[in-house]
Amino acid sequence: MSIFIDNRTRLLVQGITGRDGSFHAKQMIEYGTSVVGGVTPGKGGQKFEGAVPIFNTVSEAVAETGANATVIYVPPMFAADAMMEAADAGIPFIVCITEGVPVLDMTRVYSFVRDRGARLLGPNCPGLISPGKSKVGIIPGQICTPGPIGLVSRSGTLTYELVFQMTRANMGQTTCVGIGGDPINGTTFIDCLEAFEADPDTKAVVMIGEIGGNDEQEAARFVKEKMTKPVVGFIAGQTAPPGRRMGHAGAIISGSAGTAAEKMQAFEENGIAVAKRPIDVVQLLRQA
Amino acid sequence: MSIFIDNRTRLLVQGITGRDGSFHAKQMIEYGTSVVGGVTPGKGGQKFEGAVPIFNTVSEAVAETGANATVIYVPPMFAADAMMEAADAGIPFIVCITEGVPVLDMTRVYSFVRDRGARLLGPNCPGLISPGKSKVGIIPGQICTPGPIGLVSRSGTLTYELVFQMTRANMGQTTCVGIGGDPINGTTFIDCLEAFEADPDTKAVVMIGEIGGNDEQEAARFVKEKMTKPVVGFIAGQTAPPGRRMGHAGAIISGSAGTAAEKMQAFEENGIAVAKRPIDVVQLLRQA
Amino acid sequence: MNIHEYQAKDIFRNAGIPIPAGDVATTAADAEAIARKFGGTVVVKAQVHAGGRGKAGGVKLAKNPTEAREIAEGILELTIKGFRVEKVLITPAADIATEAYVGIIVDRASKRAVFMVSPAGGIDIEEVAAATPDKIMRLPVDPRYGLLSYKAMQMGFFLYPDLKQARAAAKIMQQLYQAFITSGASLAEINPLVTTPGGDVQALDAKMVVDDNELDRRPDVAALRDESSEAPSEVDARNANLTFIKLDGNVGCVVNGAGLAMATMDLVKYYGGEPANFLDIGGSSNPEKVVSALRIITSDPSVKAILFNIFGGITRTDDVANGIVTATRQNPLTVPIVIRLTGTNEEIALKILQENGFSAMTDMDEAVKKAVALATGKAA
Amino acid sequence: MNIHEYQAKDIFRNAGIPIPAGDVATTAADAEAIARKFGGTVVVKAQVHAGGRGKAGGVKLAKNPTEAREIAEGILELTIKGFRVEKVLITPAADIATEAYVGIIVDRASKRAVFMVSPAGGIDIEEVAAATPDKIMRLPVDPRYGLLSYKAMQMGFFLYPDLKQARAAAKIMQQLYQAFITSGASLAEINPLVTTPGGDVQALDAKMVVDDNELDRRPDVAALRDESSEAPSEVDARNANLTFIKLDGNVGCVVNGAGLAMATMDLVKYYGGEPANFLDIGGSSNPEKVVSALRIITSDPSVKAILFNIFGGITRTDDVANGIVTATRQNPLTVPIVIRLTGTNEEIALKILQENGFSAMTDMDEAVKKAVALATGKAA
Repeated sequence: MSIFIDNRTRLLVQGITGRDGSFHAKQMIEYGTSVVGGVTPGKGGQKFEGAVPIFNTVSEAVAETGANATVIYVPPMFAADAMMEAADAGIPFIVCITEGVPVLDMTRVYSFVRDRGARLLGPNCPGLISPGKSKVGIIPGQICTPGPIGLVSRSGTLTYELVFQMTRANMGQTTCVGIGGDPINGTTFIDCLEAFEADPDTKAVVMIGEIGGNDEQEAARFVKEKMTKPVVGFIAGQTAPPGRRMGHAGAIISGSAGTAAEKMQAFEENGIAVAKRPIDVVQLLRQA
Repeated sequence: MSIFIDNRTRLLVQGITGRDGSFHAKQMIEYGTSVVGGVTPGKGGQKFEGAVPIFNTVSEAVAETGANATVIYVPPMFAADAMMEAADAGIPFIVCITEGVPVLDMTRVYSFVRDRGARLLGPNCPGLISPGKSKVGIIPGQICTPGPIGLVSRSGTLTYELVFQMTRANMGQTTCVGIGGDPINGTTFIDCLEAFEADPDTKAVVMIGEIGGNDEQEAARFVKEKMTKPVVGFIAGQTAPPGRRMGHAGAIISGSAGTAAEKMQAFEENGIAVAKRPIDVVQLLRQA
Repeated sequence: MNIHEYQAKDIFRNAGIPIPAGDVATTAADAEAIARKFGGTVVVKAQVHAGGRGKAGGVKLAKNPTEAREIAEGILELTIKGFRVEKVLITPAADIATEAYVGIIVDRASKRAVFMVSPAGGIDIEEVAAATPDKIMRLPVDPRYGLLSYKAMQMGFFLYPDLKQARAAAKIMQQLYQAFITSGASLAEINPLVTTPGGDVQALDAKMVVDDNELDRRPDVAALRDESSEAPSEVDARNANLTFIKLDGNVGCVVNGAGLAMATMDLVKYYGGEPANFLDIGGSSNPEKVVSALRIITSDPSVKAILFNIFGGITRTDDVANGIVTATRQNPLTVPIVIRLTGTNEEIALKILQENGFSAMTDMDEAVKKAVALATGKAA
Repeated sequence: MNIHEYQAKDIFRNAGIPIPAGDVATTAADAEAIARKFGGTVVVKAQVHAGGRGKAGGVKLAKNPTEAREIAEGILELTIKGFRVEKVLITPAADIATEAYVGIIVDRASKRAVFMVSPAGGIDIEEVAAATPDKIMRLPVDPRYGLLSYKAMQMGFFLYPDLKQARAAAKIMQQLYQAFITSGASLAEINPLVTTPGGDVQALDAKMVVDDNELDRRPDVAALRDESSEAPSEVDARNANLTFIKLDGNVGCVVNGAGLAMATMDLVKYYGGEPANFLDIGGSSNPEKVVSALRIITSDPSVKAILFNIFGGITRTDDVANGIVTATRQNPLTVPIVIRLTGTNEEIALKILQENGFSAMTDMDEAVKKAVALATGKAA
C-alpha cells in the first residue's frame, strides 16, 4: 500500500507541452506512472510522444480518459486557474508543482478546491512518489526504493537528500510526499500523517520541517494524540537569522514564532525523535 | 404544530428603528411574537419601546439574546449585507421583507447563506405567520386564525386575500408563508411543501403561484412524487400579456415559458386541484 | 430598464470589447453626414426597445450617403411593436465570415448569472434552442469567483476551434461579464459576435437590460434612460412610483400588490370584462400615489369603469380613500367607479368615502362583477 | 518586496484613505523647503525598510524650517538596522486625540487575509498582543466576498464607540483591503490610525509589503522597488534569479533549494563552522546562475572557503559543473572550494570537474566537514 497515489492512479499532465511539463511527463512515463492524457489549450487532438492524447480543456480530458489525478506545470500566473479547472472537472487529486504562485491567488484556490472535495498537493512542491508504483511530480525516481517508511516534507532537494540517505541505508519508502513551503498550500503535515497512520504498509514516518509558521508544532500534537506509529523529525533552519526570508515564502521567522528551536522542542515534547543532522534520521529510524 | 416559526421563535428585528421596522416590530410584539432584540448600528445600548434591547451588530445581539430568527427591514442597498451578517452570526432562520434588492446581490447572498446552513425567506416577501403562535413579517394578524391548512404563496396582498377568504369560511391555518416574487429567493415552494408534508397538524396545503419562471411546475411534480396531503392551487396572471413585467421581477413571461395556462396545466396533471377564482380555493379545500 | 443598442455598445466598448465604429442620428440629414464620414456601404439600424427590428424593416443597408438619408428617413417614421423610432445608429457594413451568439442572463433556477453561447448566431437564440439545442452551451457563473479563465476558454473553444479566436472570444466574454456586473444588468447580449475574413472577432450588435433595483446606486447607468422611447403613461406612472402597463380593455384597475393586481385582472376577464391596464400602487401607501393612479387611468379614453381593489396590510386603506377624494375633487370622474377595500384602517376609510359620497364594498368578487357590468353597460 | 512609507501612503491615498499631506526630500535643503511650504511644526521620518525607526532616531519633530533642515541632515546620515537612509518624508505634525492600529496580513493558519485591529495603536502591535491580547480583534476575510460592510462595521465599533468614527474606520478598512488586494500585498498596515481633536479619522503612517510573486503582473507596483535601499549583493543576486542573504560567517555556501540550503548551513554550524551566507540557486539550473553565485560569494572578503552542495533533480549537476569551470576561468579562486554533487547527470558533472582539476564528493556530511576545516585552517 501507499498513500494518495498507486498503480490505479490515472494521471493528467496540465502544461504537457511546456518545457518543464514535457520533461517531467517523460520522466513519469519512464518511471511507470500511468499518464493518460495532457492538457494544452490549442493543441487538442495532438499526441504527446506519439502516444498520450492532448486536450484543450481538463473537462474534455477527464471525460475521455477517466483521469483521477493531475499534475500541473504551468507558469505561475496561470497556475491558480489550472488548479480550479482541475477541481471543477472533478479530479479528486491535484498536484501543483509550479513555484511562484501569488499567495492571494491561493486564498481563492483553497476555498474553491475544498468546496469541491478535492485534495490539492502544493503549489511549489516536488510532488510525491510511491516507489515502484507511481510517481507524480519531479522527485527523482532512482533515489527511492519500496519499503516501510513514509516521508513527508516541506522541502524539495532536502527531501531528496533524506530519501537518498534512507535508500542507501536500505530503508525503503511507501510514499514520499513533498507538501511545499508556500504560506498557503493544499495538503498539510497532518493530512499526510493521518494517511500514513491509516496505511497498513507504513511502519514509521519521517517528517521534515522548516522554520516559519507553526504547522510542525500542530503536527507534533497530532502525532502525540492520534498516531501509534513512530515518527522521526528533522527541522531545517537552525542557523537562520530572525525576520528574513530564506528562499521561499515558507521560511520566515517573525519574532519568537516559528524558530527551529521551538519546532524541535515541540517534536521532543510530543514523542517525535529529533535528528540533529539529516544522516541521524537513518539512525533514529533504526531505533524506532 | 406549524412550520419554520412557533412559540419557541426568538426574533431579532434588523432595522428596528426605521420607519417600516419600528411599525412592524410593534405589530409583531402585539401579536405575541417573542421579539428579543433589535439591531441598528449606532443605537446599541438603547431600548425599543422601552423594553427591547438594541444592538450595534447582529453578532452582539445573538450573543446577548440567544435569538434564533431574524427579520430584516433595511433599505434595499443594505439588505444583502444584513442577510449575510445574520447568517454569519449563526441565525438559522432569516426573513427579508425588503423590496428592491438587486438581483446580482442575491446571487452572492444565496451562496453565502447556503454555505452557512441557514434558511432564508425572501427577500421582497411578506414573511410568515403561524396563527396564535408567532408572526414574523408583515402579514396582518387579524385575518388569520389557527387551523389545519398550510399556505404558501409568491405574492403579498393576494396571500392576504386568500387567507381572509379562508378565515371567513372558518378554515384556519397552521402557517401562512409568503416566499416572495423575486427571481432569486431563499425558500422555494418545494421547501415549504416539504415542511408542510412533515408537519402533523397540516392536513391540506394551498399553493398560490404567479406567471414567470417554472417554480410552480417543479413544485407540482414534487407534489405528485412526494406528497400525501391534498394540495389546492391558484395562479395569478392569466390575462397578463407575454413579455412584460407585471410589477415585480418574478412576473415575467418570456415566450412560451411560465404562462399561467402552462402552470395550471402542470397543477392539474400532477393532482393539484386548480382554483379558477380566489374564492374557489375555499370550495376546493372543502372537497379535498 | 432597457437601454438602446448604441448605449450598450458604448458600455461594451469601455469594457474593452472590440466593436466597429458607429454614430447615432435623429434626422435623415445627420444620417447622410455620418454615412459620408464612414464612406462605403453602411447599416442603418432603428434604436428602439424591441426585438425583431430587422423583420419590422428597422435595419437596412445603404450603399451610399444619399441612400442612407432615404433609408433613415423611412426608418425614423416607423413604429415598431408600439415604439416610435426616434434615433438610428449608422455603422459601416462589415465583412462577416461567421456569426456566433453570446449572452448572459440571471437565471432563476441556478440562482446565478448564466452564459449562453452558440456558434449559430445572427438569428434569434430561441430559434437555435428549438432547432439545434446541442449548439447552445450554458455555463453558470459563481458570483464569488467571477468568470474564471478556464470557463471562458471552454466557451471560446465551443465557438471557435482556432486557438487565437477562442482566446479572443474568451477575453470578450470576460469583458462582457465585467460590463454586466458593473452595470447591474439582468441581461447582456452580443448577437452576432462575428469573425471577419481576416480572422478578427468583433461584436456587431449589443443589448443590455439593467435591473431597475440597481439604478439608485448607479446614477451613470440610470442616466441612460430614454423616456422618449417609452409610452408617456408608463413614464408618468414610474415617476409616481407606480407600476403601470397599458392593455386593451375597458375596466381600469387600481390594486395594491402585483399578485392581487393580476388576480383582479383575471377575475375581470372571468366575469366577462376586459382589463384596461395593470396598475400596482405598491406596498407603502400615500394619497398622492392614488391621485397619480387615477390621473393615469382616466387619461385613457377606452376606460369605461374604474375598479379599486385594495387589501390593506402595509397599505393603509384610509390613505387610499383620501387619495380618491382628493383626485376626484381635482378632476371629477366621467366614468363610474367601484371601490373594494378591506384591511388596515378599513373603518376610517369607509367613513371618509361615505362622507364624500362614495360607497365601498368588502368582497372582491362582488366588486369585480359590478365594475364589469358598469363597463359593459349591463346592470350588475 | 518592501516599499517605503511614502509609497504606501500614495497607494492608500489613491484608494481613498484620508492621509495628511507629505513630501519626500533627499537633501536637507529640500527638507527645509518642504517644511516651509507646510508651515508650523513638521515630522521628519527616515524612509528605510526597517521597523523601529523612532527608537533608532529616524523620526523627529521640527518646530521650524531651519530645525527641519538640521534634523533632516542628521537623519540622512543614519544607518538603521543596516539600511542607509537616503530619503526622508516631511509631514505637518498632527493633533492627535486617540491612536489605533489597523493591519492586514496573509495568515497561514486560516489560509486567508486576516485583519488585526486594536484601539491601542501607535506602538508595536506585538507589544499589545503580549500585554493586552483582548485589545486585539482578528477577523479573517473570505476572498470570495471581500471585506463585507458588516464585518468592517464590527471592527469599526471595536475601535470607536462613536457611530461616525466607527463608520469612517469601517470605510478606511474597506479601502485598505482594496489597496491590499489590488497591490498584491502580503501585509498592509496603518499604525497609528488616529482621531483628531475634531473627531476625524486619519492614517498617520503606512506600511506595505508586496508578494514578490505578484510583481510580474503588476509592473506599476514592481516599479516602486528602491534598489538604493537594499544591500548591493542582494540586488545583484535577485537580478541573477538567486536568493541570497548575507550572514556573518566564513563558509560561503552555494546550494540548490531553500530547505537543503538551510540544512547545509545548519550542518556547517554543527561541525564547528559559521556559514557566510544563504544562497539558493533555485530549481531550474543553468551555468550562468552558478557564475553569478560565485561572483557574489567571492566578493565577500570574510569567505575563507566555498562549499557547493547540489542535489540534482530538476537542477542538472553538469550545468553546475560547467558554471564552476567558467566562473573560475574568468576569476581564479583565491579560497579553497569543496564540491558535493549527486543526482541528475552526476557522471557527466564529475567528468567535467576532473578534466578541469576539481575533485567532487557525494556525501554531504563529509563535504561540510571538509569545508569547515578549510575555512578554519584546520586539517579536514
